[in-house]
Amino acid sequence: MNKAMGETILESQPDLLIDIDRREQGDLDTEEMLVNMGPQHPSTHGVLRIVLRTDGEMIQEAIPHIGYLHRCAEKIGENLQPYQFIPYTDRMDYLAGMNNNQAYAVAVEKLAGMEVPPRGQAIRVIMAELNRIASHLVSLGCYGMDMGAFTPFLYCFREREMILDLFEAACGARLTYSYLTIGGVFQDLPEGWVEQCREFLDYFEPKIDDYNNLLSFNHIFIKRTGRIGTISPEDVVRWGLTGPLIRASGIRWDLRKVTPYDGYEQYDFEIPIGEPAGSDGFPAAGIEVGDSWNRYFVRVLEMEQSVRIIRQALDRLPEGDFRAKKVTNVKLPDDEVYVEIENPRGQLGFYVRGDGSAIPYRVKSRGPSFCNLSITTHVCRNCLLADIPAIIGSIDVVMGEVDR
Amino acid sequence: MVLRLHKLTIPSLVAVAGLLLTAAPALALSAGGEASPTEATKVAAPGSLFDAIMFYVVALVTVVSALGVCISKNVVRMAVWLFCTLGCVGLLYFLLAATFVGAIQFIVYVGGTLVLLIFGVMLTSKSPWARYETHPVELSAALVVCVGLFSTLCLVFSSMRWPVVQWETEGTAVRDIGVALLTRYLVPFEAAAVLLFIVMVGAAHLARQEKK
Amino acid sequence: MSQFSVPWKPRSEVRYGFLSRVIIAIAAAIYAIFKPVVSRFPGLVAWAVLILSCLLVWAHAVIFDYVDETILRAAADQDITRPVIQFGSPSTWGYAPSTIEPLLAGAGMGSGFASLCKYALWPLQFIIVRDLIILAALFALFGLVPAYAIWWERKVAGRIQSRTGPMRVGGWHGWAQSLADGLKLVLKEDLVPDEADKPLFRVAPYLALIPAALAFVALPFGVGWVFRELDVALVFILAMLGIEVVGVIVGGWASNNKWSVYGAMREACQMVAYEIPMGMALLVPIVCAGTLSLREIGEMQSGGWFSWLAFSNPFAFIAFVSYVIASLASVKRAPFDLPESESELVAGFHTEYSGYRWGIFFLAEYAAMFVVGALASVLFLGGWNSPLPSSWAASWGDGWIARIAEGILFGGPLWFIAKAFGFVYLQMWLRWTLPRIRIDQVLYACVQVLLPLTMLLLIGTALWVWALESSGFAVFSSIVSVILGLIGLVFAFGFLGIAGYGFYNQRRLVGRLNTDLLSGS
Amino acid sequence: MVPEEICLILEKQFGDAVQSTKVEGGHPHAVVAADRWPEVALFLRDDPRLRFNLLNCISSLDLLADNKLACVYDLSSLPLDRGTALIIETHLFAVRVVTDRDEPTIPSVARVWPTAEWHEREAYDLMGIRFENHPDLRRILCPDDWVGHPLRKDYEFPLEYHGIPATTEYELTNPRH
Repeated sequence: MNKAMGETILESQPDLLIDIDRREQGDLDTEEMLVNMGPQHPSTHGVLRIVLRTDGEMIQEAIPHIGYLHRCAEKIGENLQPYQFIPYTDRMDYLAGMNNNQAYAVAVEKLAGMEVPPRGQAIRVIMAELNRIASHLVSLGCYGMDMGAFTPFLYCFREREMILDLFEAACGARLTYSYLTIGGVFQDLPEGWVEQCREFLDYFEPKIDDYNNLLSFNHIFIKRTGRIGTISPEDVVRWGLTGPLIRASGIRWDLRKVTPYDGYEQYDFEIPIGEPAGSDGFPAAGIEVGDSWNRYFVRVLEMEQSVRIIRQALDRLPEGDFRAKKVTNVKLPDDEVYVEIENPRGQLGFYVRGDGSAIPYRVKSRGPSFCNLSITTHVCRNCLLADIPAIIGSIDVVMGEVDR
Repeated sequence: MVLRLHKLTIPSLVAVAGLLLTAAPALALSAGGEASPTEATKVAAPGSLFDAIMFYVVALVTVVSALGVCISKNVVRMAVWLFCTLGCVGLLYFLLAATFVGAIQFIVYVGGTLVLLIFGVMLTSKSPWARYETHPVELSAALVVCVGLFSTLCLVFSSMRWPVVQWETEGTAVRDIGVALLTRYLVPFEAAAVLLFIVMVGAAHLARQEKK
Repeated sequence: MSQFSVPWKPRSEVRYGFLSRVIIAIAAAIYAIFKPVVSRFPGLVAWAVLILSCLLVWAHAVIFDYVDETILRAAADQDITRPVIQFGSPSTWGYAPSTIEPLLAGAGMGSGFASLCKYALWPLQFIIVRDLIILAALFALFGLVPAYAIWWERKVAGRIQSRTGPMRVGGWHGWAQSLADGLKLVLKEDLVPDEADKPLFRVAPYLALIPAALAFVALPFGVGWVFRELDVALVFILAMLGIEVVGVIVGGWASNNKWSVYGAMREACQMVAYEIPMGMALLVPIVCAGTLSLREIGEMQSGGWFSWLAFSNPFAFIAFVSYVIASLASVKRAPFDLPESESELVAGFHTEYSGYRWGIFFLAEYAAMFVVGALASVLFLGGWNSPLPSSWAASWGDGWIARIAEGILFGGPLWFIAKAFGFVYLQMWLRWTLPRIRIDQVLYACVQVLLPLTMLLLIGTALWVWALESSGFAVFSSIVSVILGLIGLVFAFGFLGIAGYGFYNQRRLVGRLNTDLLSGS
Repeated sequence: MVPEEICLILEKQFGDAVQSTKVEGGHPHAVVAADRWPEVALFLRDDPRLRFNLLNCISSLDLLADNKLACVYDLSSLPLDRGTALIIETHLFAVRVVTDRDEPTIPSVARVWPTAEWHEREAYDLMGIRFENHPDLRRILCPDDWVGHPLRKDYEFPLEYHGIPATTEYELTNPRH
């Protein structure tokens, strides 16, 4: 009939052979099966290929292969002025466009020593937090879908549609906004936007309880994600995981509090962290600090905090101009700077080095998903095939940011 | 659909089919001992013509699929041919109005044994692609044994007298079986139960061993 | 061998053959005729179709009785010998039309009309012809039930997810959606992977479809409404559900795709594992009823709501719940749909299937859902009996209006289909709310939870039935069944209440429906 | 910990290994000799006063002017002993390791900070800096049979990859490097 499938896969992709042999010297035991959770797979959130060495349902090793979405944005960064490079930062983490723009803008402003007017900073905070809610809604919906519950996905996207309407009203785009530029915001908010935003916040707040009742505290969901892929705080720091993954492991660390930027120090909000079973607002049993369920639930709690921030920002929205006077061909000094901001997925850092002209000499972006993904080999050892989507979904990877 | 068969399969198939076709009517006709052609039709009269046709069709399919099991190369195809054979045996029971036995045949053999056989095949992941090449010597040996067995069967059948039993279709067969099982045949029933229990405990023990 | 060499062989461009064009033409014609009618008065058409089909089935039963009466029995009385079948012209088989005509005239039919009917009624005297007619009706039903269930599932899923589901095809609420899907699947290119085991790949869907179709043979839609009244109907249906596994396993195995192998393996252990608790849970009502034939079980439960087997004793009530759970698993639905779980296994065992073959797997799944639902309704919830005791019907006298009312109000095929689709609705409801369970949790639930539970229930019911001999206990058991019946009522009305509450303040609960967002709303 | 103190501690500890330090400007950092770098890295991570346990980012740099390649390691300290209290203060620092262009090798710190494994593979893939005793040094973003390292200033664009033509209007884009 046909050759054993293991051989056909190995022959067709020689690079696969190299990976396995180099990673551990033992020859490939033919008993196990090599499965390609390939670039096209419903639960890998984008073009991520994971080679699984499986024995039946048990996974011996999961090796992620990235690079399918690599566009070398950093090379382009060396040819464009900062205000021209902003649209490229949108395409990196395409679910949190505003936060990406903010990261690059803050880095260049610190390098060039530009001042952002208070109204610009307030609008930036509002937009960044709205985009955090939208990005978390996508991750919650897709995570529910990975676990087999289709309905939460549609509820989350119904709310996300309203946020996208707000963005469209403000900057005309629904996914790649390029709204936050160097020195502030691209254009001022249309009138009536603030009331519409408040109306959305009032509508959205009770909806979070719906998600909790429908999915978070669902017994089957807890059974599928509780105590799966637990990461200890030491591992979190050693592997450079940031954002919800750090907080889920019980460390109350958030860049908006540690190194505030864009006026975050003016607003008061808490930083939710993963807690063991039985603490208030958490299920009584079945979960532990740092597992997939806590990573999911930290995002739900963060959405509530973002709503608080936006309300405070809307109440105290200052008047005045929204952008610095001079944006185009701003001279960048012969110096370098590395700034990180709190992106929904973790700490998004930009290393910008100027050489006196208006075009940066080197732009390097540190995507949080890039580091978060690097722990899959360590975490996915000896787990079940059905746990792979649970772990990858809870790490919430966006491939645009990993491959840049 | 290219069926890659061994070069000797087709001639052997033709031989067996020929034997079968000649033997079957002879068997049916000789069933009534000195039955003359006209009475043969009476023999077939109790059931309608349709039942007779159905019987021959199902019997033929059973034999063909049984041959398929021996001849096919790939294990999973063997399993499907076996499914067909056991299914037809179940159909035969239904034709004989033994509905309970037919249903049990479907549950136990097709639903149980066959699925476990396929399951066993799947777990040993290398074997489904192994090809069972029957060596010509083995094939000829098998043919000799087969013909010898078949001829003895023919002899035995032809000398037997086949009493024609009047079909009684009504009657709650199930109730009688239930009662019989727990009265006249209680001892074998309990023995079988204990045996099956031991088998289950053994299986659980083996499974646990592997997991260690 | 570089990354970009594409191994597929160029295929010739697909041109639709004559047969496909004919199918399209017929479908378009039917659509053109029905669309205006249905989209204008949908409710009327739906109920008309339902009642009409029941009347049709009832009418054919009447004609068969009439033929038995006037021709066969009359001929037996006047001892017209039944001519022997010669292989001459067909008209010499059975009672020739000429002999039928005087019998018809004798039974009070006008002579002119009798001369016409003799040709029409002549074939009905043969059992084979009657069986074929009923089989045709049965397979029409077998085709209709999944088609309706598919459309209904998309509407139910839409409602649960606060969207409207299909609205466009065929006008009113997209009633022709599943017909359109069927047509699409028939005409779509169904490719067979090169490395696949081609004959097995093609056979597998039919191995899954046939058992689901055969199970319809033994389902008792009404007192006389069953194709073959097997005295082992329940065991037969269980056998058919057991066979469906083979089709899925062979399909998964033959498509030479690792994901479908995973799907097939999961399928094998899940369905084989869940057959045992399902069988055990079904044994409980059988112990109460004492027979395997579904007709007798149905007749036992004709005493109204409290006589239903689910409420006969507490063990049966729990067995009812555990049966529903086990049936979910054995039909690969809702939280147990591991074999075709989209998130891990791409599409489980039917990853490589496309077009018509995929449609057949889909058909088999929905038919099996209906069969499992029907079994639950017959064994636990009184099958074709209505909640009102049928003894009340006797008080209505026996005019033909009373018989029709008794047929519809107090028990008949409509009740059976309603209850079966009630269970199908429950399966859909669970599918769109609950996430999926992992394979080891599925087997844990089966072997360590459901199996011991159903065994205990079996022992409990046996003791309960054994204790029923003493009259004191019989009185106590009737009280218990009344209490359980009330609990059942609470559940039923609780569900209706919540549904009503949700419907009335839909605006507040669900928020802006997407119909508001449509332009011009 | 103010960057000046960190530089003082490093100079006191390693003397000549720390070639130069730069505190003013946007990015206080120290330049460390390539061969002593793993040692310094271990010290930075384990010293109770510094405790830089989070390696934020490794940015590879192409200093074409003085024919050098460099890697800038951004470190930050994340105190793990705070329990669930909110962490407010931390200290950041950067280290630059320079190597010459024609034969660029830097000892790998993947053993010190496991997150460095993927960053170093990216630096190797895009800039061509080889990292000694790296557990699994191969390309991470570009295909495995890609020629050249894209982020180098003197990188000429390939005109074809496996039969797929690159952009022909290359002159119009006049990349400035």
